[in-house]
Amino acid sequence: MASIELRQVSKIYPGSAAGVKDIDLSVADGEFVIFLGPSGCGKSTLLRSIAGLESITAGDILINGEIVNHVAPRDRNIAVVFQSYALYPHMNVWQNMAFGLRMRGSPAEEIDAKVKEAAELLGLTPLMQRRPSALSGGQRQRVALGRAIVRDPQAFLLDEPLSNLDAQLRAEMRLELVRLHRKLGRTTIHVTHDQVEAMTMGDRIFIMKDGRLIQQGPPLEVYANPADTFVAGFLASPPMNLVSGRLVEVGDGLAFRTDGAMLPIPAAFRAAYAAWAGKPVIFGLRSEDFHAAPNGDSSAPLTLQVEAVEALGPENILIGRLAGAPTQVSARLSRHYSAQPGESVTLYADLTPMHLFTPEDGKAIPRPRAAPALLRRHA
Amino acid sequence: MASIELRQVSKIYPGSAAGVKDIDLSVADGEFVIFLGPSGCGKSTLLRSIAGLESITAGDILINGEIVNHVAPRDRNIAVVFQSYALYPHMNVWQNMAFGLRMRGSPAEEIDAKVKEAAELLGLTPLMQRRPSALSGGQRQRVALGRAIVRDPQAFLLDEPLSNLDAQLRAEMRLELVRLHRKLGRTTIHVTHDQVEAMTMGDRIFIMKDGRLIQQGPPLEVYANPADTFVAGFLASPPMNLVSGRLVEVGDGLAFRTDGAMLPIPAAFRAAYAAWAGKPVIFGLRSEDFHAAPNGDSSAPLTLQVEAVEALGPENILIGRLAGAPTQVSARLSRHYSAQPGESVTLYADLTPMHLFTPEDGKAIPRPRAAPALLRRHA
Amino acid sequence: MRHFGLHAGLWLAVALILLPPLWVLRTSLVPESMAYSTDVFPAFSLENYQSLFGQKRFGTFYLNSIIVALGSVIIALPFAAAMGYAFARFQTGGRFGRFLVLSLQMLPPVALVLPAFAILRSMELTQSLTGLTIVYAALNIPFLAWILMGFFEGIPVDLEWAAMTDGTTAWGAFWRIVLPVSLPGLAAAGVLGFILSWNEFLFALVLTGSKTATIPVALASLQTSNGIQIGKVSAGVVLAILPLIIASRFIQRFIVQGLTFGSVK
Amino acid sequence: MRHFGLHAGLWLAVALILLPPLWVLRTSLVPESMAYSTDVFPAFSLENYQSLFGQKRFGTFYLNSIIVALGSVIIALPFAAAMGYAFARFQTGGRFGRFLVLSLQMLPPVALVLPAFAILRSMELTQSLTGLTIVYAALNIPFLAWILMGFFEGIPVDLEWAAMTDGTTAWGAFWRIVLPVSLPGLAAAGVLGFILSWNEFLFALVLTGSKTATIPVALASLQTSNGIQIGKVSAGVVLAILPLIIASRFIQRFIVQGLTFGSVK
Repeated sequence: MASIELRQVSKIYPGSAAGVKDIDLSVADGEFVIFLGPSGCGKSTLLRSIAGLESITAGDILINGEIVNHVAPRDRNIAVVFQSYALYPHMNVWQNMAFGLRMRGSPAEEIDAKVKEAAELLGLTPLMQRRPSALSGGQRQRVALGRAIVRDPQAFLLDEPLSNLDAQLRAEMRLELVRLHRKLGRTTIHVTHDQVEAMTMGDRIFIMKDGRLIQQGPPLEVYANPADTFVAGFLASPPMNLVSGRLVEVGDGLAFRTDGAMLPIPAAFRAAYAAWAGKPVIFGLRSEDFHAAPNGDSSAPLTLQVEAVEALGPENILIGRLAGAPTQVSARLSRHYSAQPGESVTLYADLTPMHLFTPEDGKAIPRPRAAPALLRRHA
Repeated sequence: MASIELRQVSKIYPGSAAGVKDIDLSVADGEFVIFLGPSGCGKSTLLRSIAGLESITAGDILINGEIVNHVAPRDRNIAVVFQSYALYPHMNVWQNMAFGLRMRGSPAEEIDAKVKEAAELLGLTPLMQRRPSALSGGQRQRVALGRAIVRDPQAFLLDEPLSNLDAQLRAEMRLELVRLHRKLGRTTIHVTHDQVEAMTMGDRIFIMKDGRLIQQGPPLEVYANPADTFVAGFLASPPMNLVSGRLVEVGDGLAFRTDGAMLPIPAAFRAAYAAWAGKPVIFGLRSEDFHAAPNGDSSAPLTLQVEAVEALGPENILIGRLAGAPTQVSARLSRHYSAQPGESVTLYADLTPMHLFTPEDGKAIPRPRAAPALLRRHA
Repeated sequence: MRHFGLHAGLWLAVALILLPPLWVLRTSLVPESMAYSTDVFPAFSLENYQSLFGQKRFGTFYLNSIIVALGSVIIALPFAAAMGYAFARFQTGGRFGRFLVLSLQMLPPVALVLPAFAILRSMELTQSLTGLTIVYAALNIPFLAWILMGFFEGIPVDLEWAAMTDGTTAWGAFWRIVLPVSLPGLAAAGVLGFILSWNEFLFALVLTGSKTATIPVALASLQTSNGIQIGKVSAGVVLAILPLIIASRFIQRFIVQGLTFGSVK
Repeated sequence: MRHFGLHAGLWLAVALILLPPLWVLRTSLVPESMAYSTDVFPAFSLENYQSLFGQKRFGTFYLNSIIVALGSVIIALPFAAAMGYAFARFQTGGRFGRFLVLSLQMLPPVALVLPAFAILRSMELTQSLTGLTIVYAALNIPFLAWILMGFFEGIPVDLEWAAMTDGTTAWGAFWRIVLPVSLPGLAAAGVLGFILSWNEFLFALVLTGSKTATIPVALASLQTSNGIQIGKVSAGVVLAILPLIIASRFIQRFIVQGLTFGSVK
């Protein structure tokens, strides 16, 4: 029911490096977007500014096209779910969920009906008489969600709502939040520092760092085309391998040369990278682009001196170095492939999704975009 | 330098359900073991009991074969790294690291040499004059580690030492802790609730729940042969798929029947499972054992009604139901395979690593053991 | 053997602490003439209490003390709460403001007695319970504000933010969320203020008359003219502590009942 | 316009709070004869201060107050620290024990004065600073223990555990870790105890003689016999507050400097 737009928004805390600077972004009506970034990057500040809980230093915040800079939080009709859940400890679940409607003066029957409906939706019906202190973490999280839903707000702002849940519950709630969004169709901004949440939940990700917006786009597109080394490293675990070296001309093509390896640049990128020939660059390749066997045209063999193997169960991560190179490289391989620390193994790098970054500021060097891997379905 | 053995150890807190009951375990000299379990399972209590910080209610704790039940913590020569790091706030890094040696009355030159060595090892040399409050989370973690190393203790007890670090740092410290252990060769007990740490760091895992030891063994062996549904669910993300149904006789073989699917039991397990024919059982299969194409003899086709797709980047998780079944199932597939929510897709389940559990107590029904997948290397 | 010595020492310490109050209770319950007897309990008698409530008009003083102490707390709490909240949440006045609050606590009471007397006289409020109540309220405010400040700082600002997005004003969030959640703190502060007012002697002596005296003044009067009437003093002390013990037990249960925050852990 | 009204109101409130202490300062610095003048500052003079230190022997009383207040804190702090730590870490005596500590604070001081006088007389310590110091220390212990209890509870037990595995005894962990880390809390408690002792009037009046009087007693003596010598009283009040302000500012910096815990966040 609401589009949200930020124009040149800044929030500066006097005498502090925190805050956000010159943020421009817009969220369409009904969209589910993610604000992703490490702690202290300003994503929660931005969220609170949109909710009206913090005044902004400069710029405009628009909801449905209207500037709301000076509109009180209660008049923005936006619901916030806080990381701490912020349940009212002196009220039971019913009262917590009904509070917003009662403040708006809804009639008693309507309140009761809506609270019951939301409680049903979230499986909270048997808990209505309990105080928050008598609830488990997951139940509190649901009550916080229910309190937001009951009010039927224009938009939901979720501030790391899953970070206090254990791994299994977090995975369940990820799905449930997406399901709820699909059902309710409300604009949702979800703030997180978890790359799995970012990849799986939203229509678009906004990646922030040090108070600035670094990159935005659909998750898989950002994953496939990181704007700089920060995004490349942050959006995956293990992070994208980044190796310093030099771009050299080999015959009529280009290659990336570093200690212990010489990797041919795929023909499709040669034109784009031609200007960087002879210069130092940072080469980036994700750990899942290493394979145990050659895989198509753009596979290049590499020798990895294995230093550690992390056997996760479903897959094995090999960590090691290219011969003599200073940087560690990690390769994600199937659980059927392993090695011992100290061994040297030959792996094949699929270079189609490779990236080059400038060594000065870590920005990606433009090249033809890789399509996100998602819909290339083959049985 | 120390073996650690627990014999029938119990710790009961009066008027509380917490504590540990009848724990028997032994850790060999130089071993790196993991205590894994959800919060409140008693793993930290056990750790503190071994360190002598909590008195035990019953049983014996042996270090190097000697009962130490009444030996003071300082005489056990064990170092503990706490989740909170517990750095002395009024001392700088040097003083924090030197404290243990000074308490033991080591000569000043020796203290200085050892602190310098440990600082060098952990990259703390430039920070020696800083107070803990002026350090980042990762640096504090290193100082806590350094303080433990300097004393050259018989064993290290680590109480969730990585849980306060962000994802990237946590991954780095995982490797570093393993490297340190290899270098120092000291017996190490690492307490965690993180299944990735459990799988990748230790020689053996001890899985705890509600104050009891549920299962122990090398990580991949436990992964391949979970003792019950709790371990099956806890040790992976997404957890092992568990589906209720019934074991039926089909021709001269057995099959697992549930709403929407009939899965043949591999011939190797028929004898083991024969006694359960006709009875209700829980069928367990990990999400990575679903494939987009048939994969060997024991592949069985299944129809999955897709409800959600989590595109993580390197891989896609399909979540859905077998036709008409109440339980959700998740399948881990390559990033090149995807589907839309609402679609029905055919997947192939590799049944070789399947498990059956009893519906009453969730215990695994014994069958010939699956070898861990690790060393089946094929290029 | 070592343990026996240790335990004997501990019991001795306990006895040293507990005996004096128990002896006061004992003395209040034996006749005045046997008060100094070395017998543990020579004879039971309520004569001290009867004398206090009859001849000594302790009933009136008791009522006066309750009115003054309760009244001063009721007046002081709202001001102290507003002040403490402002300091806690909005950092009003910054560090210097906080220091100013504490420094109000530093004024020597003896320097305030006569000015207070002068002011009350000009308002014709000396020898009145109203005047004493106002003075006690004024004395209580900075101290209670200081205590409540700490309490308010412990309430996560998230709770207020949640209320504000839920449709309240900032004032509504304070009134509907912060105050109810702070009830244990308000109760604790109230009890402390009550105790301070209940026990206060100097201002009570100067600002009250023979009919408006409070318990401490009445107790003092038992100890002066005709020597110390130790039995009655003991009875008076027991009476003076009684409501405090009752109030604290009640409050203690209230505090322990624990409105733990519904947020994480 | 609305904002102007608001600000005017706020400034008025600030003036109401700040004017009285400033007027005291002003009165202390003008000659006694002009004290009641309505002029803001008719003439500057240090005669009040000179008179206090000369004729009124305020130097001695000042020293007495410092000795007594400082001494009582120095005696009380170790006991209070041990007591507070025992309550905080070992739950000694449980809830009832804590209640007992608080209840010690409830005894009306006026009921304790004469017993204290009797005890001190039997030890020949009346009219002596030693006696008053001991009494103040005893009065301070439960209060300081209560405050320190809260502070010790805020120190993570992990720190002590770390020290104990690092090679100290439990006592060593308290001495080498808990105490240094608690310095800000000890300092704050010490200042509070100092203020209470510094300002105490009732016990000082009964237990001291003309040579061993403390500042509050001396201040009171200025307000009685020959009417109120308002200039000297003002100067006395300024002198009485001065060390408290100095101590607090010093302590405040110490507290703010913040030995924040080296653990998480």
